[in-house]
Amino acid sequence: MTNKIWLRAGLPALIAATIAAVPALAEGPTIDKGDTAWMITATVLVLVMTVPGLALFYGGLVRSKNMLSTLMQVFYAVAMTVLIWVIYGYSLTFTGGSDFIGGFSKAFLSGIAPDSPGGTFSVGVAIPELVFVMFQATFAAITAALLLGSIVERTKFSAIALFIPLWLTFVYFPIAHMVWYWAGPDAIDAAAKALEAADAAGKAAAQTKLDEALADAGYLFKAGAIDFAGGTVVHINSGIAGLVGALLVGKRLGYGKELMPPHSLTMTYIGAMLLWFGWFGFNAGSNLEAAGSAVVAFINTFVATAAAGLSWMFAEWIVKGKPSLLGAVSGVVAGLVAVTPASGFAGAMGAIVLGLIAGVVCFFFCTTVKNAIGYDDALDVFGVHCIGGIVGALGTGILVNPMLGGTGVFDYTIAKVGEYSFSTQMTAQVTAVVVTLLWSGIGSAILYKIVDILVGLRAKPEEEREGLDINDHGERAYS
Amino acid sequence: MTNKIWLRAGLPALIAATIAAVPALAEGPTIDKGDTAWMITATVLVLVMTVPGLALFYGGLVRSKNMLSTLMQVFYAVAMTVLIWVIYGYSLTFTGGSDFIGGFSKAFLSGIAPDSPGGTFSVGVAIPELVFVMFQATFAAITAALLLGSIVERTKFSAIALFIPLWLTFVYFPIAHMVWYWAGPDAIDAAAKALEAADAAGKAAAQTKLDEALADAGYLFKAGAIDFAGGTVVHINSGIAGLVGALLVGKRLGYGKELMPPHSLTMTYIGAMLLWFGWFGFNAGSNLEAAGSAVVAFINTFVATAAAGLSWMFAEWIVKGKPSLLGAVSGVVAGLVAVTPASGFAGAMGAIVLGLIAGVVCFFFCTTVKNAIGYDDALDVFGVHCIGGIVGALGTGILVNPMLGGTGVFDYTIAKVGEYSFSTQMTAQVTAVVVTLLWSGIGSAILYKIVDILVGLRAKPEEEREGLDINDHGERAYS
Amino acid sequence: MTNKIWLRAGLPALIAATIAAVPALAEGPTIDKGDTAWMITATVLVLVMTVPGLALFYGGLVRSKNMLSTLMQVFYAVAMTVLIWVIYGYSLTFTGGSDFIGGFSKAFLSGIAPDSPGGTFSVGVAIPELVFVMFQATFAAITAALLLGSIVERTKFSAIALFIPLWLTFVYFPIAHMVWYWAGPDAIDAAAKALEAADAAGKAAAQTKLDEALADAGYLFKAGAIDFAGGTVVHINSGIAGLVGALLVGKRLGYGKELMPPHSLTMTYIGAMLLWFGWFGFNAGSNLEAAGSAVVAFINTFVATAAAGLSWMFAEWIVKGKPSLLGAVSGVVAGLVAVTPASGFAGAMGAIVLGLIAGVVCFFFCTTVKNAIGYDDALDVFGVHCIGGIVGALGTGILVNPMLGGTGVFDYTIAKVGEYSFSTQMTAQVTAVVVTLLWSGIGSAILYKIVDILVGLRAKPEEEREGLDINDHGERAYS
Amino acid sequence: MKIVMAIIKPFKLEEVRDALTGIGVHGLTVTEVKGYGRQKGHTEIYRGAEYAVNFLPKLKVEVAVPSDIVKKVIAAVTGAAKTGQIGDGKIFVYPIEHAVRIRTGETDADAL
Amino acid sequence: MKIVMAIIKPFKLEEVRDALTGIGVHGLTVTEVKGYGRQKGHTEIYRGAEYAVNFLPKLKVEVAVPSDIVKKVIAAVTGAAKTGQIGDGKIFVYPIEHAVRIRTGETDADAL
Amino acid sequence: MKIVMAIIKPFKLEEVRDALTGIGVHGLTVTEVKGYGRQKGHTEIYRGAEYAVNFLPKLKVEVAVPSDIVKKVIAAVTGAAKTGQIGDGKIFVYPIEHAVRIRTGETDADAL
Ligand SMILES: Nc1ncnc2c1ncn2[C@@H]1O[C@H](COP(=O)(O)OP(=O)(O)O)[C@@H](O)[C@H]1O
Ligand SMILES: Nc1ncnc2c1ncn2[C@@H]1O[C@H](COP(=O)(O)OP(=O)(O)O)[C@@H](O)[C@H]1O
Ligand SMILES: Nc1ncnc2c1ncn2[C@@H]1O[C@H](COP(=O)(O)OP(=O)(O)O)[C@@H](O)[C@H]1O
Repeated sequence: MTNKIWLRAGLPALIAATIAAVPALAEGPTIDKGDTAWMITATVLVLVMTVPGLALFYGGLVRSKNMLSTLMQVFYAVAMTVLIWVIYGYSLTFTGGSDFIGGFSKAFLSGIAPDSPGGTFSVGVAIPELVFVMFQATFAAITAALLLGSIVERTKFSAIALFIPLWLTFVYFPIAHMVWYWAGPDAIDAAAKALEAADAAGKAAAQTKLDEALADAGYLFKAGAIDFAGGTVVHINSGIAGLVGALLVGKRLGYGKELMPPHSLTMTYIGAMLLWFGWFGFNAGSNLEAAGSAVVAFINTFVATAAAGLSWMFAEWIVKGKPSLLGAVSGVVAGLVAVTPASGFAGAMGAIVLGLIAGVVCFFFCTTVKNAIGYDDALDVFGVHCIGGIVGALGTGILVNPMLGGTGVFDYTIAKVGEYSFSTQMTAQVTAVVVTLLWSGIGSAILYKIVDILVGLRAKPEEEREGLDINDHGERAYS
Repeated sequence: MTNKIWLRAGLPALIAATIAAVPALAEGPTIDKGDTAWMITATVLVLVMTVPGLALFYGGLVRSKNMLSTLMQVFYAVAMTVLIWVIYGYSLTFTGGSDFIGGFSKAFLSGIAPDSPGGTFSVGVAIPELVFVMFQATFAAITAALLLGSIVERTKFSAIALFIPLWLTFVYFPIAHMVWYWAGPDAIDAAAKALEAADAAGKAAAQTKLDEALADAGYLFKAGAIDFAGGTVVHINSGIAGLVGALLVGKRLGYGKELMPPHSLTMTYIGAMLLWFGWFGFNAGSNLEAAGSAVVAFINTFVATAAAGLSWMFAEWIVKGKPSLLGAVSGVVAGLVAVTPASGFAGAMGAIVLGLIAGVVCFFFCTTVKNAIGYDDALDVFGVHCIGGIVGALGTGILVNPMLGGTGVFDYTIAKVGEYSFSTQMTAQVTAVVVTLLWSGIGSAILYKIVDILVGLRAKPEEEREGLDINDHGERAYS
Repeated sequence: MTNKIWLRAGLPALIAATIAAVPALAEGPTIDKGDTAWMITATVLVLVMTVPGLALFYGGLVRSKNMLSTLMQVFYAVAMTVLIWVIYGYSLTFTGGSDFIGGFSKAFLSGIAPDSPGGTFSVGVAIPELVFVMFQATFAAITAALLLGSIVERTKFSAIALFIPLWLTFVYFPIAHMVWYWAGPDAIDAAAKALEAADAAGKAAAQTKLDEALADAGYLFKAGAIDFAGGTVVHINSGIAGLVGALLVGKRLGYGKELMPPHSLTMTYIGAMLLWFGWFGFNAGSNLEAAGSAVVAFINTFVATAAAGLSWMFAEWIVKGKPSLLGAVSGVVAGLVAVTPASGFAGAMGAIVLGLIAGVVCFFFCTTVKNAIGYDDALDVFGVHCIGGIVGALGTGILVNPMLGGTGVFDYTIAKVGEYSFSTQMTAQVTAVVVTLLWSGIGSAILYKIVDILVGLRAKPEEEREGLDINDHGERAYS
Repeated sequence: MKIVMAIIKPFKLEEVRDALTGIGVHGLTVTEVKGYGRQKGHTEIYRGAEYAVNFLPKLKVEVAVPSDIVKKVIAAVTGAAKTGQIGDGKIFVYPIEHAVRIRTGETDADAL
Repeated sequence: MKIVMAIIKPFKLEEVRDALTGIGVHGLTVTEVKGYGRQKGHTEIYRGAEYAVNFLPKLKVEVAVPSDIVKKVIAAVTGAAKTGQIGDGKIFVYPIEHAVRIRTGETDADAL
Repeated sequence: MKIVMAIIKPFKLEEVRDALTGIGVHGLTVTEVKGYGRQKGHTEIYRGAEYAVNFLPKLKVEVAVPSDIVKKVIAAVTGAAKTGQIGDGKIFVYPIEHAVRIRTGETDADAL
């Protein structure tokens, strides 16, 4: 196999290292309190972006009779994910094993002490592994919550309670492992240095060692796909799972006939802005240290989002005659989705272009295309997250190009940014998109069917009419 | 007296120190910008968890005619506390003096410069004392605000305006001093080292010095009670004060007869999620540095909360037939309360167990027990905070045990984790619980009576009927 | 010209340096990850204080038929500002050129790499310039959003869409450049050191160099005006622009006759508390590092705000008979505004006094004075931001006095705090206030007129009656 | 048949409902209304703006009943809704010519 | 002229409106009401507190029509609003003596 | 006695109230309603979904008055509520047989 390795971390680790002035000590990586402070902050930002952020963004769009059920489903997804994650999810995702799934060696977080260092994308720089565990937990949580948007207002809570754990186990953990698991910078750097140092005799052995280190990674990671903060793992994944759900659960009663206006765009606005707020933790936090590409991801998360919000708004203004708030905030989310995989790789101007495109494409998709096809993806999880995620995944392959202001991709085996090749990179990106669409699409379909057989997916018609809040939860949102 | 000292800081300071790679310089403790960054962030997180967090959690549960009065009371408690705190509260709480209350040497923050170092729980590690001052201010503020939940919808604003400052002065400051005041790690470490170094001649004198250093602490601190982030000081304290208030102010008109559904569970949900969000500052911030047990507290605040939210939800599902959103978010708060004292001491799996128990116990208490007794603790301050706090305080004594994945308790006099003794630790914990219940229960009762005599506690019946918003504040929440 | 230079940074840089234990390396300023972590956090705090913070504070105060239009206008101001800022705003504001406006050398952020260091207020301490770019972007954004409060409920969206970019370009960028642009500490420190070191022969040349360094700054900066976080640039600027707008757009239909109660004070409360929350990033972040006066600004932002909230509340209680929630939160904003310029300079007790005064003055202005004059500044942008900003700007000149617990003003040419002179300082402060009032007042008036000619400022009467949500955006906030 | 329409204070609804079921009336329709009359409202203050609010929240209760029990119904409502303070409300009675139960098509007396 | 006042299930509004326009009735007024009757409500639980909610959301539709088409209107509303389940609602008809169109001052038949 | 029921545009309430007090009518009850008629509504767009909203917010004002002043009341309401544009609303008058003031038990004329 190649001894090149393409890495999610956009910025050359050495630059990061010098910026941060963190010496790589002989006795292993050190932990800088600035990184720990940032990563704790980033993690709680991702939590708040989901609850209440995403919950409100979704909840505001449903009718008031289903408000609580929507909020509840999102909360449940988060809480259940957090528990499953620390029990076995983290282990399945972030330990070696096969190219497709990890093992149980870290189940119950065994062996992870408060001071265990976890690798970053810079050689010699570590953060407490427990922080990385929870940072990643919030990613699994929001992904599980996102897909619910397409099946709200008609799916039974008991069905969702069962579906979430199944979906995480058979769809999310494998995909996250495929895209994000690798041996880490220190292992590869050490092996590469050893190879250099090795004399004629040791060369072969050293080469094997390096190859082993490089082989110890997920399938798509090795394929060279780059996804800084989760375009494939989070957005394409949840987006396609949502579409499949919408098709299997079926349309809401009266869909297309009755008025189903959002019950509170105020809540949707609050939710969208909290999504933006938290997304800085999501993207800039994905660099795992307060340096280098964290700053790149940070600025890109600003500009691409602003650009997409405005492009959707202006597109709507031109096409429909009025610029709507729902359009603007939908654009915000589309932009955040699209910039997610590119955030640590693209330059600011590239990110603006990406945002402008994402806003218009998703607008076109959620209006024209969706109505043409006629499925009931209640909150446009597919149109915004899957489509936006694909725009981002492919855009990343282009914008990472240093010629376009991108950071290029760092090659740890030679300790510098590797050559950019359009064809190579795009092939890898397309592979990642397709594998994710297939795995998640098929996997989700099977799981929905299983749940349907076990507890039934759909609420009774009269319950759906009266609303899920009263029937599933025995409460009303407003009195 | 014993020269052992049990300490709130769970994690061995040396580990913390090495993680943080902060050298203890000869010329006194140093300040790491990572710690300063984290503590400023943690402090604003605790502020936002109170306003708007707690205010919305409470406000959503009242009837719309009392929404503003509820929001206003919480804001008032925060603003008044902040002023009193910097004027004399901090000094009374965090300066030496007696075992029960400090002195006025730091009134008006005199002597505290922008660069004055404040001790942490690690020898040689400091943060700007002014940051510690405000971090602790937010604790006093939320405690004062919490107790109001039991007396909303019927208590006059003028009564609350008077009660808050009295209660802080005679109940909160003493209890916080008893539990949290101590000489700090550097003083004890220095004295201990001096003792070691001392020759036969100096031994006695050195021992006295060490004993003095150890003696310079609050009553419950010396009793060996551990409370990482405020199970006794914040939750048991406000919980019992709330119950006493509910009994003295009396039931709301029509309580038990009329429907009193929450006017907006959406607001309650937002509030609960902001409480979770801010609580990371509350618990992980209580370590005072971005290292060691901050990471432990951080992960425990995730898992215990998720566990408690789900355990209340499932308990309700089984017992009442439906899982409610209010149940789930009540469980969230119960879990946060219970894990608060344990957050820096327990292992993640221990925290999950603690959360599961807290959720079920508080559910049982707020439904069965409360109805059996029949008092009108409007928002269940007692059932969630006092009961949850007791579960947490006792649970901490058990889960700190290294055998159960706990961190053990650090002994500064021997610079390592001390022996764990169940009986010793539990005795200390029970003492803390009992002393807090008595001091706060009796103290609060007296203060309510005084306020009742001076301005009267209860609103006129017709004003209560029409709502406190219009009558106390001349406004309506919604038009 | 004088070779003294008065600086925005309150705290002696050396203290900051020692606190932070950051060595000023020979090879240029270093970046501490703690600073980067803090500044990223501070920036997202300022974003969240605007959206949804300010948007909700404003939105809650309008009638529900104009809720979305208000939220939308604030979002638009933020998104548009972010794009303009990275394209040419940052360059015009923070590059040299004239005393009144910068140049285009950094347009499109050209030349700013992920690792480019940006100066702080401490010699030898830097942060990634890209972080500074976005931190400042959020300041421009909130300023543009603030002024909208005076013209909501009647101004066409198309007019606002056009006005915002014009206003930023011709009013905000110049004023920000005048007040905040300077060569930076390292340049001046180096030049000053060179002058010292210079021998007789080199003296003259060295002196010229130093003078050049000092001359490379904005007009008001050189005038010696101090404005820590934007009293003039943000608040007086938007406040006067708002008043001019209110006068030119005219009163809302039925103003003074019909009831126009806030449609949701709950939203206004949430917004106000998020403003407080985010303002810590605004003020403490303005120190650009997690040290020294960041801590000062941090505590002042707590105490002045609490004091102002209570002083407005009590003033209203005394004068009008009832303490209102709207009064309390209006006081909160007034206090935040007033402490903004003073936050890094005043002592905590000075900040309390400033807050108490600001609360009462703004209360008096928004009630008595406003009604006497009779203009329709819908959300009191002038009464709170302009008046509060003036109170703060002048108060800063007084409270910076070390005799009053202030930090004094650091003089980089002599590397220590300079002499305080009341008359000098107040002259500078008054100059800044007057220049800002004139430039923004006149500039805004011209721009409103231009917009009125091009697209028309005012909505049609029947559209205004029915509400801007339906007519400008084709949506309703609530269903 | 008649419809007895009563304007009452909101918190009196449960008592009125009980009084009616007490006399065998098991159906009614309630509407949230705002009333203006002798009862004076209150003043609301929002910063500089003071409003005298004269419209007070009331409930309108409509009950369709056979003509012969109208007196009993009026008595029941009056008894339950009365507090003796200004603002207790009014009762108006008007005739209806037809009544139909949608579900069954039953008419008049059977429909009530 | 008569006013036909119908209490219906909320989600039936569109169908009722269509049925009425179908028979040439182009004006109506709708009010959100709460109804109490045979249809049993549901129980709501908020922590320890359990409430039996007996008032269910309904819509009141009022249509002023010439006396001669009252039967047709009743038939149209009944047909559209019927689900056959308890709670479908009621129709009440009462006479009006005058009708005026505010805009034009037209009266009676012309005003409808 | 009669009840004069007027459907008006929301922002006209204050003027109508003043007009009524002007002719000595000091009590009325207001209900928020939605009206359907000739006045065309507007279109709302939420992402892909477009809705034609035909029900417009109106206020229903009910005034119980002695029969002899009905004409004056109609004139007052018409005068105050008129804008001349479509959607100004309607006035309907129907008879009431009894009126009772709950507080005092006064009946009929005295109760108004
Ligand atoms: N002439 C009227 N027509 C319709 N409703 C009326 C009339 N007079 C009073 N009401 C209703 O009755 C309510 C109570 O009347 P009010 O005069 O305030 O007290 P009271 O009934 O005790 O005299 C009012 O709020 C209004 O809703
Ligand atoms: N006597 C009545 N007077 C006024 N409204 C009534 C009366 N009886 C029923 N209603 C209205 O009709 C609705 C449906 O009546 P209900 O008895 O529940 O079902 P059904 O009409 O199928 O028998 C009730 O919710 C109530 O609003
Ligand atoms: N036949 C009717 N029955 C009941 N209400 C009606 C009727 N016709 C109109 N309305 C009410 O009057 C309002 C105004 O009527 P519309 O036809 O829109 O304007 P205009 O009264 O100027 O002709 C409608 O919104 C509706 O509430």
